[in-house]
Amino acid sequence: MLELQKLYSLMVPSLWETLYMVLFSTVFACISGFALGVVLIVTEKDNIMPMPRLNSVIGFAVNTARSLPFIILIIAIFPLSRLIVGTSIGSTAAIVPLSIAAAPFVARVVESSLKEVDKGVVEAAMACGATRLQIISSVLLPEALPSLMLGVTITIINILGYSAMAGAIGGGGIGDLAIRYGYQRFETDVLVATIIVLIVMVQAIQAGGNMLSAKFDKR
Amino acid sequence: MLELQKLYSLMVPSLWETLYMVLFSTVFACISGFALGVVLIVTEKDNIMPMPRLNSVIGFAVNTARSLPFIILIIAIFPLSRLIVGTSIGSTAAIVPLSIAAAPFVARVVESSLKEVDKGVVEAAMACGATRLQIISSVLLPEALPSLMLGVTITIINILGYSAMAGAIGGGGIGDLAIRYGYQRFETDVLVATIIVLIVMVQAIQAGGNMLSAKFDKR
Amino acid sequence: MISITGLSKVYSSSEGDFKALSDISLTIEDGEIYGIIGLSGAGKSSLLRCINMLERPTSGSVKIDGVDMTSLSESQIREKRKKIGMVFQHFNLLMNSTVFDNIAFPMRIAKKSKEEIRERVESLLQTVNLSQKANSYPSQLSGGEKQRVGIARALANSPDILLCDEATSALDPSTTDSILSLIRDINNKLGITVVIITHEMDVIKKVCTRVAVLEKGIVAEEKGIKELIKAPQSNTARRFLEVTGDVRAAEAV
Amino acid sequence: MISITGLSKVYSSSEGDFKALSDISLTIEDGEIYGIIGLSGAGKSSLLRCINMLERPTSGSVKIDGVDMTSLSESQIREKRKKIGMVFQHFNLLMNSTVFDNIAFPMRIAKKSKEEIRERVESLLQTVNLSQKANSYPSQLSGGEKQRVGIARALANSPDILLCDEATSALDPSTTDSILSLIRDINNKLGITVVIITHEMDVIKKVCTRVAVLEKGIVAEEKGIKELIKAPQSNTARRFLEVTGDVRAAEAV
Amino acid sequence: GCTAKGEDAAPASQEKTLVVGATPVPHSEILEFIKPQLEEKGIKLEIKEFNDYVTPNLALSEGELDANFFQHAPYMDDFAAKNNIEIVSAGNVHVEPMAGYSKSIKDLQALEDGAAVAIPNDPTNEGRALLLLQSQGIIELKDNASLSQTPNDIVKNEKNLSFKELDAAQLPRVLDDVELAVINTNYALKAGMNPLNDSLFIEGKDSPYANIVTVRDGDTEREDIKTLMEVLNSEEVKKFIEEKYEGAIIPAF
Ligand SMILES: Nc1ncnc2c1ncn2[C@@H]1O[C@H](COP(=O)(O)OP(=O)(O)OP(=O)(O)O)[C@@H](O)[C@H]1O
Ligand SMILES: Nc1ncnc2c1ncn2[C@@H]1O[C@H](COP(=O)(O)OP(=O)(O)OP(=O)(O)O)[C@@H](O)[C@H]1O
Ligand SMILES: [Mg+2]
Ligand SMILES: [Mg+2]
Repeated sequence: MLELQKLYSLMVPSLWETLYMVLFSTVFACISGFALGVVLIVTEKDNIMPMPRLNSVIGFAVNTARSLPFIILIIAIFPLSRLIVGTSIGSTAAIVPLSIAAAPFVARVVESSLKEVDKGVVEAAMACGATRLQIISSVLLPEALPSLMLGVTITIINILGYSAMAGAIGGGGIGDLAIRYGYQRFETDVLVATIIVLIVMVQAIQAGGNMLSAKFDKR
Repeated sequence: MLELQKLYSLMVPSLWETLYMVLFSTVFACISGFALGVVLIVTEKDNIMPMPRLNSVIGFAVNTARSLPFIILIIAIFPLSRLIVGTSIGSTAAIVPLSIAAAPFVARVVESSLKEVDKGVVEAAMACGATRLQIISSVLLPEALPSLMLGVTITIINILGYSAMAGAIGGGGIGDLAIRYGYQRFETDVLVATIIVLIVMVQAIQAGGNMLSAKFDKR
Repeated sequence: MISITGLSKVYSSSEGDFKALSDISLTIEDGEIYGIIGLSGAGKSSLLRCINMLERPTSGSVKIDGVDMTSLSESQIREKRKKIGMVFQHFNLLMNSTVFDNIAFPMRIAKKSKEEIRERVESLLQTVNLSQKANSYPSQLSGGEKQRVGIARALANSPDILLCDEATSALDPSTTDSILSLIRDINNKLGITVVIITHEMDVIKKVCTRVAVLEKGIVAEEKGIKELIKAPQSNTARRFLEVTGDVRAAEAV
Repeated sequence: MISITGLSKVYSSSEGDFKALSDISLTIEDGEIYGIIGLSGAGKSSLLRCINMLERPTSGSVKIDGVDMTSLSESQIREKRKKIGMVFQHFNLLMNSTVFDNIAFPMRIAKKSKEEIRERVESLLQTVNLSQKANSYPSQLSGGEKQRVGIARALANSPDILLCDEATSALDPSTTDSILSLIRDINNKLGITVVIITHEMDVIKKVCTRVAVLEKGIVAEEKGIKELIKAPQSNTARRFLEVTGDVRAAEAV
Repeated sequence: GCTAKGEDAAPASQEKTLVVGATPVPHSEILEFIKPQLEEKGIKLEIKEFNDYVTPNLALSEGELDANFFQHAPYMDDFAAKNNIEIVSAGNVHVEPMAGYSKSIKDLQALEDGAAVAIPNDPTNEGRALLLLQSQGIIELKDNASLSQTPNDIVKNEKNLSFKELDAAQLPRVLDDVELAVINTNYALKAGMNPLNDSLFIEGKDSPYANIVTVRDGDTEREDIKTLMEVLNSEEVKKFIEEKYEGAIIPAF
């Protein structure tokens, strides 16, 4: 009884922390990642807005952000976190490095999805006089939607995985609980409980992603 | 002068460790991830080999492997590492958890790439009497090749990122060097040097991936 | 012999069912060149795709040489398909393979020897007049060139049955003519059975022995080409002939 | 008026350059229905695509109403394109959008009002006989149905110029006929200029005022349709007419 | 790999290899320092750096390591009990006294109500930090000795301090974000702080947390281990520690 109560009191706040971190990081990572990914695609040579210089610069920035080990990224952006959320520790502060780590990943996923869009359809839009923005918003994104959904799913699960490392700056969360109690303190009940919760979460995210992707896939 | 020498003596072995871990992990992760991803696709309902039960089981296994925080995965597969490589510490041992962590990721990336292959082409192969294996090897994989290349690129960079955590079992490598010297020992020169090396590596991997992908893209 | 009995095909989607074919019965004799005509959306492609089981009939049976295709196992169907060539309305070429490799594809599937493949593909390339483009990729081809690759691919394995879904619609009359001659030739020499969907009455008149007219998923009429031209019964057939000037509008009403 | 002067188009690839069009000069008057014929691979699609700059000419100029398209900025080209409808040989429909949304696409791009879009799309759906399929997705359509969606889309913005790349090749003669009547109608009523690529001499004979015959990237001849039928000069034209029976083989040699 | 590398050194070679796992600072630095001395005594020291407090113990008990050097005795005892493995201390090396630091206050009494206090989040340090805080009289814990306690085990927290459990190496970096941080000496030193001058409070020299060399039960009498301990407990090492760590890390032999 007591054990269960303790488990409960550990799990519930951690669960909220995880949901909080993952949700916001996903939103921010997707917003910036989509923007970067779209720019990476359209500024390619032979694409609708060839700007090879800008393309290289953004590609470089994206690569650089992906180069840093997460823990190093965390300390590298301490000043940024303080600027944005006023502190460099806690769940809210963890959202900053999580978003920054995931955004370039999203960018690459978006880039690879958009590349799959049939060039003929883009041409049809160009032949109608569509602007580049219209091509992006009315052709590239909707046509790549099923693939983008899967990409976002992969991203969310990645962020969930990374969020376990948010413990380093006191972000908490289920993954951190698993590491600190289950792994480091050998509390097997906590370990098992957290892992079950994580599996359920990943399973739900993947199932949701697959479902949405299939729903929007009309090919 | 002495500083440079020290830097050099730290960097060179780490670089080799990283190359060693990333190379082998990528190979193993890709082999198993491709297999899993292909099975995930072809056993889907409405696909060339509908087996919804197997699909769920593999989907579940893949999700489970992705649920575990990396450090917990490392411990969970200690016995496996020992069985396979005879030890549970060091760079070689790190290849086991790295491969296992990356394989399900590869599986999802492969799944999403193969989904983009035009169904008409698959039909054309079916109409020739192609077996499922032939469809996979002669249609799905070659047609998705450019997209798979980009996926593998994303994977390699991910593995490189994860390899920084190999320090937990004494795996070493550049990322671990960054953490141990840059982060834990506060040695800024090592930190900067490792990060430059990491950026160069990521940049090279991405450039190579983009090039190969473009080269095989004949659409 | 291909005999289709009581075949229907229903497409189900979230918006409801759509009955594309209902209760089709047809017999296509060995060595025939059989035409299928009908308005757009009548169900021609669906019917053709039911013959090699690319589309599973909702009910009814398709017998090829007496064997009911609907009752075969996957691997038995595969064996049958190796002897059925198919030209697709939308070409369905491998975009990342060259013209050569696209044509070689069915032979590679059937594990033919390298040497045999090279020879056969080269001769087919000549036949469809694409030797120059052997190393091009589909994206570098014109529409008609793609279609010719599709035709060559369908012929690669020297099939017993050739299913053509508007195989000449993207071709100019002169190329069409040479493709039709080719089909008639192999039909004469090797006795292969050909089923052709087409919108061009010229094609029907030139090569077909018999014609089925589809109307909204049913067979409106089926007869020898000469009888059809002489006395079209269905509205569709009359309209087809009228448009091409074989029947005068006055007669058709 | 569309005037093409000294236009050539070279496709470069790793295997070398391919000259698809060389030194083409043509003038298409306002309100004309202009046909382009030629063998498969002659360069018809390339030429058509050069008119609205989907393909940048390697050299030469394309003037529309006196404005040289090759000298315009991206945004100026966009404005011009809003008044140029195009039917693609391969349809190029949005696979994840319904028939309705595909047809509405150019109007949404041109920021027409919701109400206007709905009305226009519904009337176009009726015109191409696809009202039943408004909510279907392209993958649920037959070949001809897809092509009709492409035609409706090209007409959506009431263009001044209509470019048709084998717009009727996937259609049965009767549907073709109704589409051609439609084109002739809007041509009569609104004076729009139409450029049609086709393999079907019937189509040429029915609607075209003038015809250009392409042969391996050059204009072999260009004249009024009646003169062409009466006295074809080029080999290609003769073969086209011969195949359809307008010229007897004997004459053609 | 059941036998440790140190044991199966062939008689042919005089040199023995001793594999010792260690965390980076100061443990691995100290080991690095004694490498040449061990070499003289015929022992080749191989240092495996770990970033973790669990794997080195597991690796030791599995025979992958001959010894490890990263923990203090209370943690080892707790670990051994929980994991049912038999590892023992081969002797003390040094003490790393923990201390409390602040940028905003000069005196612990000035700690505000609800202030944020950062402590390490790993089990070797977290309980220890809390016990240190208890000894300063600002909190009370459930247990006066248990190292495995966390902020959840605080029974009295009059100032309503909010505890931030962070990675030990983060602590010096977040002093701007918290009122008080309890930091391991090694990290404080590396971050340029002097535990003796800059801290608000520091563990006494009688701390039970001397860092030990850990070996498998029964290996304490092994010749090479004995040599290792001899060298580690030598005057040179004492001098090295005192000089390098400026009194913040104290030799415990
Ligand atoms: N992207 C490209 N790269 C290389 N060659 C090309 C490319 N696009 C077209 N071609 C070649 O240019 C020639 C003309 O092509 P085009 O599509 O204009 O022919 P077409 O007259 O429309 O033929 P069809 O009637 O078969 O559609 C063809 O030989 C084709 O192979
Ligand atoms: N997957 C599908 N889901 C729903 N309806 C479909 C599907 N495939 C085809 N149909 C419908 O079935 C009908 C018959 O299609 P089919 O492709 O057989 O026509 P067709 O005779 O080949 O026409 P066309 O000459 O235009 O190619 C059409 O009305 C089409 O909309
Ligand atoms: Mg069809
Ligand atoms: Mg063309």
